[in-house]
Amino acid sequence: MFLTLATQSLAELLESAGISSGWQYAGAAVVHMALLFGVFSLCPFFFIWMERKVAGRIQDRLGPTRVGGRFGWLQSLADGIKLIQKEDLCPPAADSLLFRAAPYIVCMASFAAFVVLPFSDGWVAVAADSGLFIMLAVMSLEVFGIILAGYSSGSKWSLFGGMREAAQMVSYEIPLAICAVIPIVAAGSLNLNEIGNMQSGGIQNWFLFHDPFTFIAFFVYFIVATASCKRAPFDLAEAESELVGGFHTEYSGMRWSFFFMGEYASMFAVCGIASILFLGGWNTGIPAIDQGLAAMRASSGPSAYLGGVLGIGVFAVKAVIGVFIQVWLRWTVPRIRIDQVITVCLKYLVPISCFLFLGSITWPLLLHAGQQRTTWTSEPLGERMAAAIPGNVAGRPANPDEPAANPDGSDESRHPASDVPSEAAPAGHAVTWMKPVEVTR
Amino acid sequence: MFSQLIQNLIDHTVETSLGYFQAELWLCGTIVVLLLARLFSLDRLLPGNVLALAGSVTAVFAAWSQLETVQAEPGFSETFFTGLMIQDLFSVYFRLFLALFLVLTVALTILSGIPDGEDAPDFYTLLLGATIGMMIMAGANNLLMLFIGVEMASVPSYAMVGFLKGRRTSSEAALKYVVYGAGAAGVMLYGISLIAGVLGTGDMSLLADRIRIVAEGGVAGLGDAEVRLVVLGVMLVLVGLAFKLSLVPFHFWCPDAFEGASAEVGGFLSVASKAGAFALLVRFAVSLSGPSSAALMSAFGIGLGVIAMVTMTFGNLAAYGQSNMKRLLAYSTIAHAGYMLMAVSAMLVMQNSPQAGALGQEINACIGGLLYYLAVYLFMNLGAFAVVALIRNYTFTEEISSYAGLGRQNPVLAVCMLFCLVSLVGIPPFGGFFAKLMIFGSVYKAGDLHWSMYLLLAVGGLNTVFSLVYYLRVLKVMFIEERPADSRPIRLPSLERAYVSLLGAFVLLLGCAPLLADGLTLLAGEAANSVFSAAVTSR
Amino acid sequence: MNGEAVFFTLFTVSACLGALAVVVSQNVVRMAFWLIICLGSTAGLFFLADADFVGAVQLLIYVGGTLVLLVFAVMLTSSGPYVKIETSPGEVILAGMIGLLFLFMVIAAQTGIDWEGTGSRIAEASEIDPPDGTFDTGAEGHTLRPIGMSLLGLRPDRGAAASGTLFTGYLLPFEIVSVHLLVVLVGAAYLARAKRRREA
Amino acid sequence: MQPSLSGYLLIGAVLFTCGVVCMATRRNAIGVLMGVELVLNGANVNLVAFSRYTTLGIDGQIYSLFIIVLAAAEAALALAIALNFYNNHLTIDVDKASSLKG
Repeated sequence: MFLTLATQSLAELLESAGISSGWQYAGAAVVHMALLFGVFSLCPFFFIWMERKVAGRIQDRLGPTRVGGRFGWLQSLADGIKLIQKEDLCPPAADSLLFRAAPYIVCMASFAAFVVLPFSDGWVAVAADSGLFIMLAVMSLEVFGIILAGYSSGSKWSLFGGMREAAQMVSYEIPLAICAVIPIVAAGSLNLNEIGNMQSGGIQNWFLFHDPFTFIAFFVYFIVATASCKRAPFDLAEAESELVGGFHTEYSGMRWSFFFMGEYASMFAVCGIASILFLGGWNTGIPAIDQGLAAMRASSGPSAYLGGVLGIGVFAVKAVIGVFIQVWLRWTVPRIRIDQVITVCLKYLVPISCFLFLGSITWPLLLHAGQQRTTWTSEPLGERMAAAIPGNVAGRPANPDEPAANPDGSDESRHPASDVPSEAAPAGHAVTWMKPVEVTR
Repeated sequence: MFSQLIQNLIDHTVETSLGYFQAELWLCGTIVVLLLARLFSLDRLLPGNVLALAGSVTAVFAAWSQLETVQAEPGFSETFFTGLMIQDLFSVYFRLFLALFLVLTVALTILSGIPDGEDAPDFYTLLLGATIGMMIMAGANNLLMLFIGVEMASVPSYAMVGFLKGRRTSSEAALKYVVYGAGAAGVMLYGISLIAGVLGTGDMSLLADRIRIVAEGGVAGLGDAEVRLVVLGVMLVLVGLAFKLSLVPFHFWCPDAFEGASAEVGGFLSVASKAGAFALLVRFAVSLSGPSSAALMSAFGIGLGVIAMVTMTFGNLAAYGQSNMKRLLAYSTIAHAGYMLMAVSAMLVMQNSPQAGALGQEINACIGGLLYYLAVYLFMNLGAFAVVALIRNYTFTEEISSYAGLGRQNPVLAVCMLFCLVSLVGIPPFGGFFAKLMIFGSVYKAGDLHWSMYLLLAVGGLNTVFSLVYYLRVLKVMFIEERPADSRPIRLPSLERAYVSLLGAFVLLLGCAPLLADGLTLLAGEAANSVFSAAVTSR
Repeated sequence: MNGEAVFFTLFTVSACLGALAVVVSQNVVRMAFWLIICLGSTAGLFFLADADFVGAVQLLIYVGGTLVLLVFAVMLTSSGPYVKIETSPGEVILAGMIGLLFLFMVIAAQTGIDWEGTGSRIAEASEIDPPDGTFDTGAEGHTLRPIGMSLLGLRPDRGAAASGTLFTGYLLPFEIVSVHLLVVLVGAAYLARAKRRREA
Repeated sequence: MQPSLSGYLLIGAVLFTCGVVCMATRRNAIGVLMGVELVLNGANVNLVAFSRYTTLGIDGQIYSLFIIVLAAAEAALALAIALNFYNNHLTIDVDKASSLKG
């Protein structure tokens, strides 16, 4: 979670202890991988507790009240301990290798997506240039685990559940990707960190309010994201009334809970994307506070650290509100039929998102024709972006004679799990224009 | 940067490239209109076949106008779409050839009614899509476009072979075709990756030059590790092309695919995909030939000659035992691919010999002969397949035995079939004879340079004689045997009669009408010239 | 031994083992599973080679799309619960030997190549930037914008000379592939659907 | 093992060979298609490696992007055909496809 910042400091620490370069980053990466995994294994515990509490309140009950105090804080932990103790069953009809592997695939796909998700300005494990795209790509792997789980269980319920689920997730990936691309049209970058920073300076700069199309796109995105997490009212794969447990009918114990950890993690991931793409990410939306936080992050020492943590707080609140709404929907909206699920996607959501996409492309053109500007938010985004990219407009060398060779070469090892800046690429170099904004730390 | 982008788009893409790409664009537009017409339920008003016919006729006109402009400037050769494609008489010739063939195929499908009104948009979408791919194959100047062209031509063809989806044979043919085809494409792609990687470019006009640079001392030999890898890559690409050309030993899909597919699709595949693949083979071979790679390419030429010998011998021998007409024509297609490959082989041997400078005219004549052969092959092979398709509509079978007594009952069909088959054998005065003569002549000239070309010529001659046997067997059934009394009479409407007589007439006229034949020869010669001029200027 | 090497080794081993397991496996679904492992590790290799966009596309389209389709097809066409493939041992040995021979041939062809020398010779002769030149794919793996530009027909990676001559841009394949996809989609939809009855 | 061009090419060669062997030995049409995917992936590994280490530059990455898309299209059609074959024959064993012979 604090990877970039902490990896670097930890690496420095290890280096001072006399560990060779390379290993220090590997060590730091492993430690933080463990941290990330630990944090997000706890995340589902919180969400499950929230789900039960919200469900209870909506159904006019109290929900868990005993374990761990008045609000049942530790109910999920108790559940977890119970699940670990359960026998790990593999039905004789199942294909044991695939049956055992499937939950791990689901879990890994959901967690791996967090590698490129920034939690605060610069607090990201890998500041990938195509972060959003990588995130969607990695999350799309989840469907495999589900198909394999359904198929390898050797049970009809599981098979049907898996097939339904696969059809649903693959279909909903299309509008999900299109809706996620709509704010990208305005931002001009797929780098999630860059996108988050662009929305600083007031709520009017959030992409939600960028133009009418992004506004609608947010709601479409949220619906689609709910469906792609196979949450009610789209949870056909595990429709108890029809399919017993769907693809996880045959699972028990820890393996069963892996599916749920994956589900809650991907709920948080899609809501995190929504928060960065539409809701300003780690920006509060109040200019004064935002500027203060940005100044804190720009400073050094503990106050920069604190600024980052506060950014995480803002970001997490937005994402958790998203998850809360998904929970809320689950307990208030009845489940729809499988054919309706697919119809809603292919006949309504895909055309709507395509229309929004087209609209968001034509919007700046229209605005430019009418008002000589490309956004109606305070400062034209394009200019802010141009300023953020060193040498993009002004820095592009006019003379082609500028020395072309880069003496340091590209073979400088680049650590995959941490964003170690390469020593190459001196400032003002001919290629700097095409590098996106350096992640500020 | 951005303004430069826009400027490039306007200057090069819109003003030049799109003009050169007109015929393909019309076909793309037709596809979209076809699908839109069905979407908005206008297909009663605008039936798919009419739209497809209109689109392909427009493409013919577009290609024709290009032909006139390009012909006005001898040696014209220009790359477009930032060097991905090349516009010269060679590519325009193929574009016109394919567009014309598309019109004829669409007309045939309208007459024989193989896609019903409901499936027509699907069928014509696939047909047009495949044709666009073949046109790209003919004009490719980049290894990526080469691969895209091959894929665009093959993948819709797989679907077309399986178009009669309720039939067991059809789906089986499609499965075999797609499985082998996908494998061949993959192998070809691996070869492309090796070539592009070692030579550091995908631009085909740079390949020969890059081989010179990469090779130690400027002469490419197998002792060089780099050259070895390039040669491996070239061989893998040739595997893919050999598959498209149904050369032995990559021919096994061909009879099955042709038997399972409807005759119309068979005719289309046997001519069009072969034409596209030959265009690509010639371009690829020419792009690799240069002073430094002469010895290697000459060896390649001889290797292709050996493959040609095996291919035509195998095709003719296997055709002998066939009882199904489509299968027989499929083996005949294999044999003809062998004949046509002779021209490429002779071209490579001559072009890469030390006397290449003095042989310019002869090298030209090889490719000119190939182009002429393809043009004649279009009419004779399509004619044969058209007759098969039309007879099938009455007898519901494609067995040769069911053709008994056709000569008396329906002389127009039978005479057209006679023309086509005799021309396929290569008997004067039909077009096939002159086409074969031109190719054999080129191979004879190449014989001065390497003895194996004489052998190739001898094998080609023997095969021609042998092929007479099985073609005549069909004619014997048609003209000498009695028609069984209980069989269904075949009475063609006048439009269909006109169609087959047109094809038959062309087969005859391309052989014995000097005006037409000479015009085509001249055009083929010029087109052949342009493919070399492009290679020379870029060097 | 640094982090990159660790990951490279890891992905190499899993890609190769995955590929071998695909060949050896006797069960179609397990083959698909091993293929996922293999292609996923290949995507990891792409990330290591600073081609993050290609890696992401590989994950999204290949693993998340094509392979899902394959598994679907396995499910729709399997008659028993798990489709077993019977291969006779002789066949396996023969195929293995031919495969080893082939592998040896491919490897033999590419050993002994002086890649740097070749690259610099090409660069020198054709006046383009040398392999380690201005377009530094290694620089943080930022290949997204150059790829986008190249698709539109502008080549920032060709650096200094970009102002004058035209370098290969990929607008045409980008557009023509979309036509191809449309055609193939129509074809696949036709083959997969039942014959429609037109309502009178 | 340091990443290097020959390392990548070796992986490409292994994938390619496995794919070819898979295509040659499988009876199941879908198994053959998986072999094809392996072959295509071998080519992709090569191209990406060349794009990283040689003058091919970003062209290699673009090639591999197009290849991935074309492979997806091909697989979609191939599977539609396989499905169609299954509907007619109730098997997808390539060897049992034997009504066409000669």
